Order: sequence, then C-alpha cells, then structure tokens
Amino acid sequence: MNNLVYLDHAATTPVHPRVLEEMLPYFTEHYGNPSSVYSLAQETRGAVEGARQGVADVVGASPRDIVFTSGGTESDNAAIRGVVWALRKHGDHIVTSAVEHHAIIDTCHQLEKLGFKLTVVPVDSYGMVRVEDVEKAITDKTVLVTIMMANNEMGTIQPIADIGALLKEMSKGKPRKVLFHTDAVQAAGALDIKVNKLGVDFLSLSAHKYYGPKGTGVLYIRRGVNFLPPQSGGGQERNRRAGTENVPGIVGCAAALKLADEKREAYLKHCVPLRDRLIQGVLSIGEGVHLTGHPTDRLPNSASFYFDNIEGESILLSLDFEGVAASSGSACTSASLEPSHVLLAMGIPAEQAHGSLRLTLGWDNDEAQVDHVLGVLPGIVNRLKAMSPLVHQ
Amino acid sequence: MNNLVYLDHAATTPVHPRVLEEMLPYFTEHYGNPSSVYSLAQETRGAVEGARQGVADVVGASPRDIVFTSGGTESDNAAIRGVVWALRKHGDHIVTSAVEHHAIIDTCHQLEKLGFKLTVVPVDSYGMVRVEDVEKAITDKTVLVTIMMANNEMGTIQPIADIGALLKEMSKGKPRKVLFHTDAVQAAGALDIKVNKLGVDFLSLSAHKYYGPKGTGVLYIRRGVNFLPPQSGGGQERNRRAGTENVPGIVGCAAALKLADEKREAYLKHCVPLRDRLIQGVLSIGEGVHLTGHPTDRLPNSASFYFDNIEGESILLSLDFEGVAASSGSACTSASLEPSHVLLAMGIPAEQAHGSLRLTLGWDNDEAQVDHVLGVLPGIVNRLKAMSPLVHQ
Amino acid sequence: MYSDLVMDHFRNPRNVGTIEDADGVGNVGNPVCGDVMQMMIKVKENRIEDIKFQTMGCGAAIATSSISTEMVMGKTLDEARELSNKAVAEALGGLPPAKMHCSNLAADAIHLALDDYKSKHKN
Amino acid sequence: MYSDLVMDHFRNPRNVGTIEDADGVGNVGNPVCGDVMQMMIKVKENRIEDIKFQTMGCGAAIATSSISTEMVMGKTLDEARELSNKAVAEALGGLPPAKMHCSNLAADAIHLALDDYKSKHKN
Ligand SMILES: Cc1ncc(COP(=O)(O)O)c(C=O)c1O
Ligand SMILES: Cc1ncc(COP(=O)(O)O)c(C=O)c1O
Repeated sequence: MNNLVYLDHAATTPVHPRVLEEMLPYFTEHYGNPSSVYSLAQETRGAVEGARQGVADVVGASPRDIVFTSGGTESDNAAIRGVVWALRKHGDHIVTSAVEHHAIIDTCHQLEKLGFKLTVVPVDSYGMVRVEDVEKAITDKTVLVTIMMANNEMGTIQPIADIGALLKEMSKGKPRKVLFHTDAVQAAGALDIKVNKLGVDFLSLSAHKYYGPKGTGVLYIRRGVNFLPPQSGGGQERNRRAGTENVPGIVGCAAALKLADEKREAYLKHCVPLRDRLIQGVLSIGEGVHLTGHPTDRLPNSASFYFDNIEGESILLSLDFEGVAASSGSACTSASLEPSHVLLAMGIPAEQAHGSLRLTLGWDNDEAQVDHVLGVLPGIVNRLKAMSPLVHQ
Repeated sequence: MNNLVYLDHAATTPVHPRVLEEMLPYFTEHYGNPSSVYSLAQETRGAVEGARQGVADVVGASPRDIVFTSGGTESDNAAIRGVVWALRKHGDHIVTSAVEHHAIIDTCHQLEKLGFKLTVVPVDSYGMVRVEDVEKAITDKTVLVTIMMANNEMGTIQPIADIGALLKEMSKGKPRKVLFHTDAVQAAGALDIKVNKLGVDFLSLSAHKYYGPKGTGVLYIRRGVNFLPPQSGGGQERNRRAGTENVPGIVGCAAALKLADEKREAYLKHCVPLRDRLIQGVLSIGEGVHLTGHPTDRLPNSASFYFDNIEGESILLSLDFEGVAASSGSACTSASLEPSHVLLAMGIPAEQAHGSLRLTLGWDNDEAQVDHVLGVLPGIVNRLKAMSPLVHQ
Repeated sequence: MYSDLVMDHFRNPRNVGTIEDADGVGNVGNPVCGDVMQMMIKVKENRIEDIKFQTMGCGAAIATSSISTEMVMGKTLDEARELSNKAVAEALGGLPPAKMHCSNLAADAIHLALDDYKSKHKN
Repeated sequence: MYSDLVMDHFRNPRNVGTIEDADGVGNVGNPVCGDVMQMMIKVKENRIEDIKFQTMGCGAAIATSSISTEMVMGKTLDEARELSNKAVAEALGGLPPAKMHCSNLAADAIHLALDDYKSKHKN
C-alpha cells in the first residue's frame, strides 16, 4: 500500500490528519447531544455552530442557510424531493441534465414514477449543457432546475452562473422563481462555490470528496425558499433535517472545507500541470485513445479517456497490479455493467463507452507517480489489445 | 467536567474507546471507496461486509437484510416512507402509537398532509399500547404498523412480539401482510432485538445510543418486502440506501452493537439496581413527585418523573450547577416549549407535564453518583417550589 | 444556550418572594404553557418602593423576572410602565429565539401590577 | 471482488491467441455489452487438440475464457460439450453476482466452436 499511486480522488479522499485531529475530541470526550440544555451539550452545540459558520463563509451565505447532511447523495435527494413536494400545488416539472450523478438522475426518475414530469437537457460532445437548452426546457409548471457544477466522470464544468442568471431573468413578472439547485460535490476545493455568484438556491457538498469524513455533507438552502424536509423528526437543523447531529462528522466536514478553500490556489497549481502531463502522455499512447470531457473547462484534477476495443475494468485491474488505483466511469456504478450514461450522453457509442478510464489527481500525487502511470499504461493497453478479438477481426 | 454525573444516556452516549480504535484506520489509511475495483477498496468493502455480518448476528437476520443509515431518524423515516410509497397502490393507511419518537410521529403527519391516512393508537397510563387497540385500528387499507420497542422519555417497553404475532395471524387468508416496523433505538443493548422473535419486518437502530458513533444507524429490512428507497443514487446497500458508505461510521456502528449485545446481561446487572435506587430515592422526596412509565416493564436504565408546580428546565439547569446532566422529555425537543406528547398521551395534564425529569443511566454511573443526585435534588425541588406562585396560591 | 448573566439571575434571583400588604399584584402566564409569574409591588410617593416576584418556569422565565425587578426598583410608576419585554431581554444580553415570546413575560406582569395599583387607587 | 484464482487467470491467461487453420470458431458477446469472446479449436481424433481464445471484456470475461480452455483441452468433443457456464464459474471459486450472467460466456463460445466444427464436418 505504501507505494500506491492513488488516482481516484473523485471517488473519495483520505481524511486530512488535521481534520481528523479536530474531530477526535467529539467522539469520546465532548459527546453531549447538542440539543440538551446542560453544559456538556453547550460545547458540542458550540462546535456545530462554529462549523456552520465555517461552511457559510466558504459558500458566502449566512450560517442559518447551512444544513448538515449525511453526504452528497442525501443533499441531492433532499434538494429535489424537498422542493417538489413543497411546491406540488404550484407545478410538477423538473429540469435536469443528461450527465448528472445517479443521486440526481435516479431521484428524478423515481419522482417521475410518482407522477412528476421531467425534462433531461442534452449536452454537447464535451458534456456541456447549453444555456439555451435549459431555457427551452422551462415551462410554467417548472419548479426546479438541477444541474451539476462539474462532472464526476469527465470533469467538464457547467455554466452554472449563466443558468443562474437566466433563471433570475426569466422570473421577472412571474409569480415565482424557478428554483435552482447545483450539485457541487466535485467542485468544492477546486472552484469558487459562492452561492450568490452562482445564483443558486440550493447547493450540495460531500465532505469525503475534499479530504473530510465520509457520511457527512452540506445542503445550502437559500432563505425563504419552499422546502418540505425529506427527513423529519426532532427538529434539528432548524426543522430542515432531523436527527441527532453527527458532531465529529460536522466538525470534520467544515474543517476540511475551510482547509480546501484556503488552499484552492495551491491546489490548482499542484494539480493542473500533473493533469496536463497525464492527458498529454495518455493521448500519446497512440491511435484509439480519446480524451473525454472539455479540453480546458474541466476540473483541475480530472483526466478521463476512452480506448477503442478494450474494456475499462480490465484496464483498472491491470493498473491495480502496477500499484495504480483508478476508475472507469463513476465508482458507484463500477458494480454495474451498464456503459456510463455520461459518455453515452456525449455521443460516445456504447461499445466505446465500455473502454473508459478516469484518473483523478490529489495532493498525494506527484510527477514521478504520473510518470509511473505513463510508463505502465502503454504495455497494459497493448496487452489487452492483443487479446481483443475486435482488433483482429 | 471530570466530576460530571452524566444521567442522559437516552439522549446520547460517548463512543466506547475500543469502538473508536476500530474506526480510526478507516479515516486516513483504509480510505478507499468500497464500490471501487482496486485493492484499496477491497479492504473497506471487507470492513463494511464484516460490520454487516456483525449486525445481522445481533438481530438474527441475514447480512443482506441489513442496511446502514445515518442514524435512527433516517431509519425511521426510511421504513415509513419506503413502505407507503412502495405500496401506495395497495393501501394508504398507517397505524402508529401516541408515544412514538418525533422521527415517527412527524413523518406520519407529513405523509398525512400528502394524502395518506393515519391512526394513532392510544396508550394506557403507563404509556403502554394495548394489542387490541392495534387490532381495532387495522383496516383493509393498512400497509404499515409502526410501534416503538421502548420509549425514550419514560422507558416503557411495548408488547412488540404480541403485536407481531397479531399481524401474522391477521394476515391469514389476506392478499398481503400488514408490514410491521419497530423503532428499537432505545432497546439495543438492553433488550433482545431478534427480528423473528419480535415478528417485525423493519427495525431501526441508532449507534450513538449504545456507545457507537453519532450519524450512523441500521435499518433491518425483511427479505422480499416492498420498499421504495427514499434516498436514491449510486446503488449502494443493494439499491436500498444510496450514498458513499460511511466506512468508519459503519465499522463503529457494528462494533458497538456487538459489544453492547455481548454485555447485555452485565448491563442489566449494572443498571437495574441503580435505576431502582434512583426511583426509590426520588419518589421519597415527598408529595408532588410522580414516576412516569411502567413500574416494571421499563428500560433497565430509565428513571423518569414529573413534579407538581415546578418546571422541568429549571430543574435541569439547577442539576447542571451540581454537576448532573439530565433531561426533561426528549433531548430533541428541549428547544421546544410544548409539553411532551408522550406524557400527555398517558393522561398527565399539560401543566404537570412541564415538570418532567428524565434520568437515564449508563456504564459510567455508580451508586455514589446516584446518591449525589439524591442528595442535591430535594434542595433543588424545594428551592423551585419556594419560588413557584402555584404553591402559594 | 443562556448567557452568563441569565444564569446568574437564575441561580441567584433578586427579589424573590411575596409582599404581605402589596399595593399591586400582576399575574401572567398559564400553567398549561409551563410559565407562570406573579409580581407584587409596594408603592410610596409614586415610586416602586419594593417589588417581589414568584415564578414557575424555565431559566429564561426566572431570569427575566429577576432582572426586571431590579430594573424597576425605585423607579416612578411612569418610568416602570416604560419597561418592555424587549428591554428585559436586552438587559440579559439576549435570549434564545425560542424563549423570546413565551418565557419573556416579566414586563407584562409588572404592567399588570401597575394596573392593579392604579385601579385600587383611582380615587 | 474477485478470487485469487480469477486474478491469476486474468493476469496470466492460458491459451490466448488464434489458431490459423482452426477446425471450429465460436463468437459470443456484443461490443455494446462490453464483452466479446472468440474461441478457436483444433480437433484431432474427436478430441480438442488445441484451443485458443481472444476476449475483450472485464476480469471475469478474461478469466472464464482462460480457465475454460484448460477445462476442455484434450477432452473429447462430447465431454467438452458438457461444460457449462456454471461449472466454469465454480472452477474459478465463484464470481461476483453481477458478473454471473453477462461476463460468464466462455462455455457458450466453446459450444459454438463445437457446433461450427460439427457443421463443417457433417459429411
Ligand atoms: C457529482 C457527485 N454528486 C453526488 C455524489 C454523491 O456523494 P456521496 O456518495 O458522498 O453521497 C458524488 C459522489 O459519489 C458525485 O461525484
Ligand atoms: C426512540 C427513538 N427513536 C429515534 C431516535 C432518533 O435517533 P437519531 O437522533 O440518532 O437520529 C431517538 C433518539 O433521538 C429515539 O430515542
């Protein structure tokens, strides 16, 4: 494990040691339930409210607009479900894109089965949504637009601020604004996620994507928007997300976000050259290798490809033997055999979409590691090509 | 803090040091996303599956019936929402009791507003549900009965196995069985929670109530029952609860449950004498002190009372000055000013329900601590009584 | 949850008790709501010469009762009438939002005591 | 996810390649599904004298291809025909459930190669 070249930071990251250190006292020592009245609880309540302020600062909001959740999936589900059920008397139509994470797509499809209407906006060959397409999709019945900030599979960054401005413009003279959610799970630590610049009403984060703990996340909810809490109970989080607060998780979620935001410039400086070296190097393997996603409007840490006539999992397993951890499509769907809906949406044929490879960088990577990958990958590709009946037919 | 007498174990417990130790490697070292294919992920997947087996053993189920969640509130919400949406074409009626936790009650009421029907079964003066009342409540449209195993405010244990048997009996010759959920959040570590003995189809647990980490829980789902996942996305947990697994949390959740189950006999031996000493001592303060809940069919660690003419929070604050952490009603509602729905349901008038005090024991308490509480409480009660206009009117 | 000043007034409430021959009595609250307050005043030369309270209620109810008696002690009746619940909460350095409306009743009780005095001494 | 034996066959696949003058060829799978296999056999005296495969696919697809060639090498045609996908998976110590149906096609490919041989040598 020592020499592991971990190139799957879009799937998850280790907890930063300083973040873990901040969390530790809240497991065994400051364990009070933040809702209680006695002193032991004041400490944990203080920690939770401090964390809330920290997150609010990074997204440019007030602490009361920040809700802590159990992760990106919960945040995404809550935003969509919370809006559509709250506004069901005003409209029943949701707009999303063809390249969203399953937490969005599957939730929209489930709601479709319960009677809501859905429009899935297409993307161009770089995986980018066109603002005009969003505009065309909106009807008088539309209650929510949900478009991700940056894609987890191929790194393309969406024009969120433009869509935010469009929705604001379109709301003029209307009885209500179409609410706008963005899944910023892959964007935190890499892009500016200030909610007012983006013009979003909801924004999702997941801590384990930015060196925070798994099982914690954030949903920003703009003050005054309609929201029916999908998890009801003891009234925590100002009645928007019930359940005893995961105090160490919340502390870690916020500490990691603060750290990631502070180091954002340095992160870009660290990742972009490595990413570009990876992209250049992999493309130079030769024919039958293609970059996926936008060549420049992409996440600083994301290098993604597909290979003709070879299959993704066999590349991953081979890389694993060489001490390289990578992924093909998104981690969550690696157990599935479906080709990635993201690659299909970009117009890549199914037979080629099976040959996808995603390499996502992080703080622990360096040039030598990138060169190791570039050293072993051609041999792997050639070996698998040599085994492929399609190459010789 | 060193001399703190913590008597609020029903609100939350510290993480057991051995449990924390088991969790620690999964934050920074074994951090792989369990869904990935490479070796780093195999370790975390192994840890998650080991944890699942551990929980399955305690509840007497197969590992594939165990779903990890973000806590008791999520488990409760998921059981109810998951069933009623899945079975909406077959029926729309939910049966619950008047003494459930807010995670149940509020969820049922929210669903009522969305069009479902609800029957709230009453309780007797000990807070116990009568099986006949459940039987009477069930109609052809009933899809789910949800009754808690033991109450968090006054400790009364419900006749779950009897209700389970009733529902099985009633299903004879019917096209489908009425599904049965129990919130066993307060029962874990204290009672036998084997799902087949109880005859339940769903069972909720929350780790921080049994010396595990906050923000983790369990939902047992009987094989083959209908369930529409309320949190959809990446297909984790066999498509029943999406979201990247909280690996350290899951490891801690299971380790703590195993420990709690192993030490169940010792726990009873430890708590029951302390509880009975507390109850005797508090009742002997004199007139105007009343035990709430069942005198014998109650949780081993729960001593709960109400006092005439004094208010609960003022008792808690006074106890806090004496180094005693206690609660009044449930922790989650301590910020609310409503009298406890649980005490009202037992027939206690609102003006008296405001004077409630809950003392819940744990491993860290001993006889000297109990005696400290019994030493300071009469003075507190007398002081507050002396200030109360109701005593002198 | 509560400021140190609230806690000080809760622990060491000023002017607790009753006045045998009070000139005015004000009762507010309702046992069903969990907070009940009684204020008794002794008036001399149009000033509050003495004031005592009894309260059943939460920390906020007891602390607001206590500090409000200090705020009006020795004041003229007109000055005392100007006391507002808001001013009481501010004097305590603020109260948790949930407590602002239900438990912050001390000024109301004082007003009622003043009304009671006035109605008895109209002539 | 995969057993050590699967990984061994994935890393060191037995009998990869093509046979120039094959007596029978079997193709299964579909590039759209991500798994494509080709089996070529050389038959002598009613026995499989040689077998080679080419596979594009996941770890399970490659490992099942590899082990199945070992399982039928040298066997009579009738014996080879008895090979089932289930037996191949069992020989590998089991496969993940998701891989059982889609990637476990080697026995099918061998059956097709046998059919091909038979149809060419009917007379
Ligand atoms: C874009 C995006 N959205 C949502 C999620 C879901 O986050 P989590 O798995 O932490 O719930 C992920 C990661 O899995 C993601 O990459
Ligand atoms: C009986 C009962 N059910 C459910 C819950 C909710 O658990 P959690 O707050 O961990 O989500 C609690 C505790 O708050 C409880 O006591």
